[in-house]
Amino acid sequence: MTQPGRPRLRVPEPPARPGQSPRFDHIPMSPAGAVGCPPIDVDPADTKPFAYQLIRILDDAGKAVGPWADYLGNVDADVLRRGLRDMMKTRFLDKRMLLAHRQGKTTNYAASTGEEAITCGFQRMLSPGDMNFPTYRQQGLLVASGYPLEKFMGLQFGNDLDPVEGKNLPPMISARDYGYFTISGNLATQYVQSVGWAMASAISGDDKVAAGWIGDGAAAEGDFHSALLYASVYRPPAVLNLINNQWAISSFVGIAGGHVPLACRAHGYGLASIRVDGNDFLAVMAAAKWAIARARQGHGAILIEWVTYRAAAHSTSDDPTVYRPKEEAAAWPLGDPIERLKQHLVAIGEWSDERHAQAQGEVEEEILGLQKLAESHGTMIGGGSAPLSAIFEKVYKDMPEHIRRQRQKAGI
Amino acid sequence: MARMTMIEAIRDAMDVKMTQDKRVVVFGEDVGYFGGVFRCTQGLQAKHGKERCFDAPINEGGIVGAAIGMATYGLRPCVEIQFADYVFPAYDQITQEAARMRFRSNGDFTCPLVIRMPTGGGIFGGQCHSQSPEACFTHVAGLKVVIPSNPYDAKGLLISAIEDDDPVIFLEPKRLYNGPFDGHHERKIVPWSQHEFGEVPEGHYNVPLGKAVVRRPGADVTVLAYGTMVHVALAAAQETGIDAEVIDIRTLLPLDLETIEASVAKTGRCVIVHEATQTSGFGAELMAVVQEACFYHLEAPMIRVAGYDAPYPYAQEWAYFPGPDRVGRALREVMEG
Amino acid sequence: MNQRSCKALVIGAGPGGYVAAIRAGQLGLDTIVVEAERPGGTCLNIGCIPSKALIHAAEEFESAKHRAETNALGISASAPTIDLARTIAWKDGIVQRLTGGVSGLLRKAKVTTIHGTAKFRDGRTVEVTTAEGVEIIKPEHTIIATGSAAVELPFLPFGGKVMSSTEALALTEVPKSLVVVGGGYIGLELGTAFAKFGAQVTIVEAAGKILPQYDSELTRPVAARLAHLGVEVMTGTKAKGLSPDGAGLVVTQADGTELTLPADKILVTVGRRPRADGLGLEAMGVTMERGAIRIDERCRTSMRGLYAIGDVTGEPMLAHRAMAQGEMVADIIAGENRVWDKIAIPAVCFTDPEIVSVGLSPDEAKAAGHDVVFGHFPFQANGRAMSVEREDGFVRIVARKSDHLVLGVQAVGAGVSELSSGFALALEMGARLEDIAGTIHTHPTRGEVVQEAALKALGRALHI
Amino acid sequence: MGEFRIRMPDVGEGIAEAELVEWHVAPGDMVREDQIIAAVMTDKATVEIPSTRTGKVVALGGEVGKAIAIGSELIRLEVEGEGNIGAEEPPPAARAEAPKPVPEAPKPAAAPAPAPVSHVAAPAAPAVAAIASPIAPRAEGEKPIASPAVRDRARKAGIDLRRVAGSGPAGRITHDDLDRALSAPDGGVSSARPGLRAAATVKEIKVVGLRRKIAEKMAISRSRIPHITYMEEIDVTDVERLRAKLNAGKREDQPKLTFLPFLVRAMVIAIRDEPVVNALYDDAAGVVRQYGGVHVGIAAQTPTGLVVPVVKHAEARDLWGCAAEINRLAAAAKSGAATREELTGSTITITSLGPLGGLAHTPIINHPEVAIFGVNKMQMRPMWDGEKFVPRMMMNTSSSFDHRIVDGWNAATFVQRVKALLEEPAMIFMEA
Repeated sequence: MTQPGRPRLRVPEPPARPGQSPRFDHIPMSPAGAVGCPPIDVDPADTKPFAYQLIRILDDAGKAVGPWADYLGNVDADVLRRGLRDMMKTRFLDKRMLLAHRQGKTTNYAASTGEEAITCGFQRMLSPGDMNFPTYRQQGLLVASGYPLEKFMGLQFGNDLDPVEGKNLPPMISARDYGYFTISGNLATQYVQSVGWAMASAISGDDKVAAGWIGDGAAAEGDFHSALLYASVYRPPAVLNLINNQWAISSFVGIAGGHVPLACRAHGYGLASIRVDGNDFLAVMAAAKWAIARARQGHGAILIEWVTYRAAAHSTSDDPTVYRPKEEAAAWPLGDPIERLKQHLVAIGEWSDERHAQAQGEVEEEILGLQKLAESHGTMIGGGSAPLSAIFEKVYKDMPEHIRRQRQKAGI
Repeated sequence: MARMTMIEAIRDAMDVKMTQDKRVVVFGEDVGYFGGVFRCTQGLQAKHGKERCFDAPINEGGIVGAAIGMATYGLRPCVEIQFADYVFPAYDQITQEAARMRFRSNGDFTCPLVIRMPTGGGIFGGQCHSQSPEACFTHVAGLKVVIPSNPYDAKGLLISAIEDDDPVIFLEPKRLYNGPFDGHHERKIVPWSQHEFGEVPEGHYNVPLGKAVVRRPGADVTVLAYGTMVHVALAAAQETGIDAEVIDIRTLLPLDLETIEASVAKTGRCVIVHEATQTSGFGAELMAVVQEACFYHLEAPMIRVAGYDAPYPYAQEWAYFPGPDRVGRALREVMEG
Repeated sequence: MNQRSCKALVIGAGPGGYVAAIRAGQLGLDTIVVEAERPGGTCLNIGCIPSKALIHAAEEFESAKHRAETNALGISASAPTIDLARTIAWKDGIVQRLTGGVSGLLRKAKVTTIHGTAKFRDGRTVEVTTAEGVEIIKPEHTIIATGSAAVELPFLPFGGKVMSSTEALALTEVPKSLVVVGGGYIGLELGTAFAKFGAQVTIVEAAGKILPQYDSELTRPVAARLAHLGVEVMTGTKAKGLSPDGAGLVVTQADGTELTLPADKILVTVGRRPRADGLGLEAMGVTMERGAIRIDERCRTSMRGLYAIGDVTGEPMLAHRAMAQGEMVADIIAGENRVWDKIAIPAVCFTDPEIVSVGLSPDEAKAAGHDVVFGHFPFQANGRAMSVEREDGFVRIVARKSDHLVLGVQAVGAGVSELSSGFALALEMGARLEDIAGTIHTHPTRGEVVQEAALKALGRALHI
Repeated sequence: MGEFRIRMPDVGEGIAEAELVEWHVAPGDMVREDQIIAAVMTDKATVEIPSTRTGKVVALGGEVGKAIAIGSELIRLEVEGEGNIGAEEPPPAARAEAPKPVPEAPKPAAAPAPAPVSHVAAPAAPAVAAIASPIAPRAEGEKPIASPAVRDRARKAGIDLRRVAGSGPAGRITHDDLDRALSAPDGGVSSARPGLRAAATVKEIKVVGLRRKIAEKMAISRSRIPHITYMEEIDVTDVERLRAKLNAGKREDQPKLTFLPFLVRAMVIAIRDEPVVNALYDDAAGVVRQYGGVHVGIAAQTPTGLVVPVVKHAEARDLWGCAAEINRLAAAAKSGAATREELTGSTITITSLGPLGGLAHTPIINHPEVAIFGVNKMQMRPMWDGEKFVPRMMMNTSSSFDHRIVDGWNAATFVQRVKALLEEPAMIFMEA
């Protein structure tokens, strides 16, 4: 009992520090199939309970159970196999890019190990013309959209394959035709922009959906508030995704006000929100299908809290063992997204260990082939080969006189 | 030819573009039903519908952030920040996002956006309704910064800004909204209807961005000014009898280098006038540009007449506001050199 | 895509380009030269050298015809014939030897030659397209020496019977009738040659006189000789286009009336334009001036590290100017402190008789505000001229009245082109009339006339 | 076979070095591409480094615990095909593609070209360097006449030919003209009569202690230059009579003498006693530069306004030389043909309103000079010669001095010396 009557500053601490054993009991969980599936035009106030539960379909045996499974319906096995392959490709791409960083071939990268189901599952539910507003950790959306990865690596290696000609920090690529908005390193700015984009869709009489993406850390930014405010006031077709992977570099979610489930934040704005197991591929597809349909049919915006765990380091210049237990990732109660989907596919007789090993080999061969091609155009070890004149081009639509003079003096 | 105040000219510009181009949308605080605290958007919602002219929550970061999303979608938003003094919560979105959208995506996404804001002093607005923040934007590559000094230019420049494919910061000197002002606050206000530049053609016309204009040709000294200071400079030239060539810069970024350099090369002397505070003001950039191009033509050191380096005061308005006497003294001083 | 860097990249191996490359190589700079056609450029392949060879052949043929008639020398010979194809072959032999020589000199100076066309990707990256593919060169300095090309009249495009000087220098038989559009030096040089080969030649010039850059005192002997050769000169006449049946050339005369001139061949020589297109210069924002690349007194363009020399920088389009610029720019790149400060550039026109002009003519000198004296001495009074049956023409010297500084020397006459370098040396050395008058000139030569002209300007001529 | 060097990559965004924590391979081991070869620690993280080539370990870059600088050799492998040791591959961070600087500056050996005479009256020469050459250069636009060889040599030596007098015909500059210019720092003075040598010395006096105190005190009292004006009358009867006689007997090629040449010569001699007045005061740098050369500015009224043509090195010109130069400059100034060099570079100024001279006036010093000699009108006045009033031709003079530098005593001595010389014109020739 603290001394009554004396205010003390409360500084939240994570459940476990290095050397302690991992604990996750502070995270509200639900058994698979336990959470109901409301109609897509449900009144936002009625979605309040979902913020304290967790939508899950795959049970511990890998079987699909519960009302959300029924809502999803049976999914063609090829779609699931495609999802599994996309997740494996994303994970191996991350591994290769981290290795390339250690070799000096690239200078910056952020892996999304453990979170692949959210992006690879969500992308399956989007339609052509929809637009993702990603952060630097949603490369799974790009892999799942079929984007030519040698161009992605071109930006990493700073060579002439790079579609943005060396102008942005890797991995912040831009791919409008693949529904992948140009990434900004300034946190949360894209979140309110996604709502504006959705408003434009509504104003133009289209039914295109905007999918905003943000991490639990950046959800503390002012732009997060602006996004939810505009989403609730103007009810545009926007799905606001909040990936709660427990860590923002070295700050656990409690520092961002995560002692209350993040999905609750929608309640203050009268926005609908649901909370979903991010490592359950089927739950991801179901929740995405539900939210995108709600938005596309004009029932207003939705906030989805995807609960998962950042298994990798924040980026190439971070070592998590300094601030959290080494084995915390392995102890994550909701398991690994690839393993759980593999287990489910095997359970329904659509997959096997041999086919999995075969697929892993094919994925690695494909990524290594693309990396060799990309590296043949040069890497950052030589200082990169992006054209120097790109510095002066596309600052404005037409190059003004003062920039032309600066270029003449530079001689490039 | 119709006669308009600057407010009516600005409203007319938005009305013409909203009628011509369905992609043009207008939103901001109190701009919808009410028509704007300075009445700049009066009647637009009634004419063009709630989906293209609507009020926004008091959240400038959201106004500009949402507008950027719309611009990348393909619309051409023209949003209002109620006072230039309130633009800073949106400074992150303007400088880190709008200004860089085309460059960082290498042309994949562009941001054809206009952000209008009433600017400048002379109305006893104190420190929160009188600031001139142009230098905060002219330092950002990728933005265009425009400031009209009369209704004719206001309409032509705003139409060009809405049609421009790059983000444009459109500063409107609120002191000039209803009539020209040359700093003589003791005199009766002359409405735009009795001024040559109050004549504003109906319908669509452009005043090009990136072009300055010589308001008053002269041989002895070049005065670089913009916004309200153009009228103050004209008054100072007239009262001192000095044959000053007064240039209204209109577009601060990108700057019309040819017109400025040609004038100073001719006169050999230069006075720069702006309301904003002097240190690191846009006048410093103008001085650098003139020095680089016209050093061997200069007969005397250049002089800046600008706001004192202090937050904009309230009661001491007329001691602070750069008036014709201060500009006149500068003209005499530069002639002596 | 292989890529290499170098200290100096030269684009174009014409007189300016190959001289710059050789000099850079001699200075130990890692140099690459890119040439789309053959080394030697316009001058060696389709310009100065081949045209002079043809002019010489025509001279010999005309002289032989003269020998077949009764002549003052009492020589008799049968009427000559000419097999133009063999003349052209002989000419091509000379061209081959010279272009081979240039390649040898480049190799000797350890310059890498690439056969291909160059285009700027940016100020420091040049894409060279060769037969084997595309190569990237990253030069520290680049010299653009792409020369000039014949101007084509839109209503008279090259092709078929309409030809430029290039095709004219490859004709294998003498056309019966030849119409030359353009009374400039190229048109008159070739027109005179073909007249001597026996073609019926007509010169069509829009302006009021032929050879506009020389004053009429200098061009009068040429006009006389043309008349003597049966060449018809139509000034104030504009070419309109081929006649409907394509047989002749329709022209509008000074008084507005139209006329169709029969023409087996039509030679269009209305001028040459700088060849600056296709390099990607506009995209880089390099400052141009009336189609030519603008340069300063060190041949630097508006972009740092980028130089331009020769015809591509505009008038005067002369091979020896390009060579002097090339040599200077190579020194500058090697770090020398050099600047273009030549007093005069000699210009020669190989008509019959030849014309030479160095420095200012009397009118130009007066226009430039000088008080001048000048001396004019005709070849009629020169023993040597008489002894070689060519007494037409004169030498004229222009000097400043105050201190007799020589401002310009012009001459017209057979073989005067060989005097041009002497005139240039005089101006460059800052000679005065007294210097020339005080120098013993060999007798009997045409050159004596120069001394006499100087004496005349001093008011103390001897032989007149 | 070739040797391949793997450099320590920058794994920490701009760190300088990383500490070797663990080797995963040893010399002689075979290493496959991408196989982990070592672990290193930065201030933020421990990082495993994979190999970029397959090969046999030849040498390790350092022992465990040693700090390895970014870009230096981490490991050396023996590989098939060619390695990268020969090509001396620079560390990844160092080699930027930025273009190398173009060799702008001329070869250091060449002496810096003389600084163009700055707009302000004072020659912009730094403290001790050669003062602008005395010879009035040719008209601005005219090119100096010299052979290509001479022009090239001059440019390499940093000599502006417009400053070198040409002894050849039509003023052509010969090789030995150039040699003379190269040897004498300020260029030979060809028009000086033998015996009268140009003084090129510059004596530098630091304004410190008392002098600095006075300068600061004076500056407060008056903006920039505290003027002290000293008036005196001079009996010019004798000098006028001499002038008339000389004009009557002069040769055709000698210039017409006005009063000014006499005054200039008198001032040159007086300056020898009071050098302080023939100086320029750079108050910002706190330095007074006293000049050996006497460059006299003659303030002359022209249609376009007041101009000050400058007679350079008056001390090296005799009476006729001064007269010729004054007439030439006056004509050039009136016709507007005077060049910028001819209108700048004065170290002391004469201002004369001639017949309009008035009784007296307070002339303003031609900043940054420290003295100005004002001449008022000549007038026949009755003067007491001790016994009776006799008519004498009298002329008042009003001269101002910069009191920060020139004390009243020096000013008075200077004017009295000029007065004495003008009143005994023979003395001007005796003491020349």
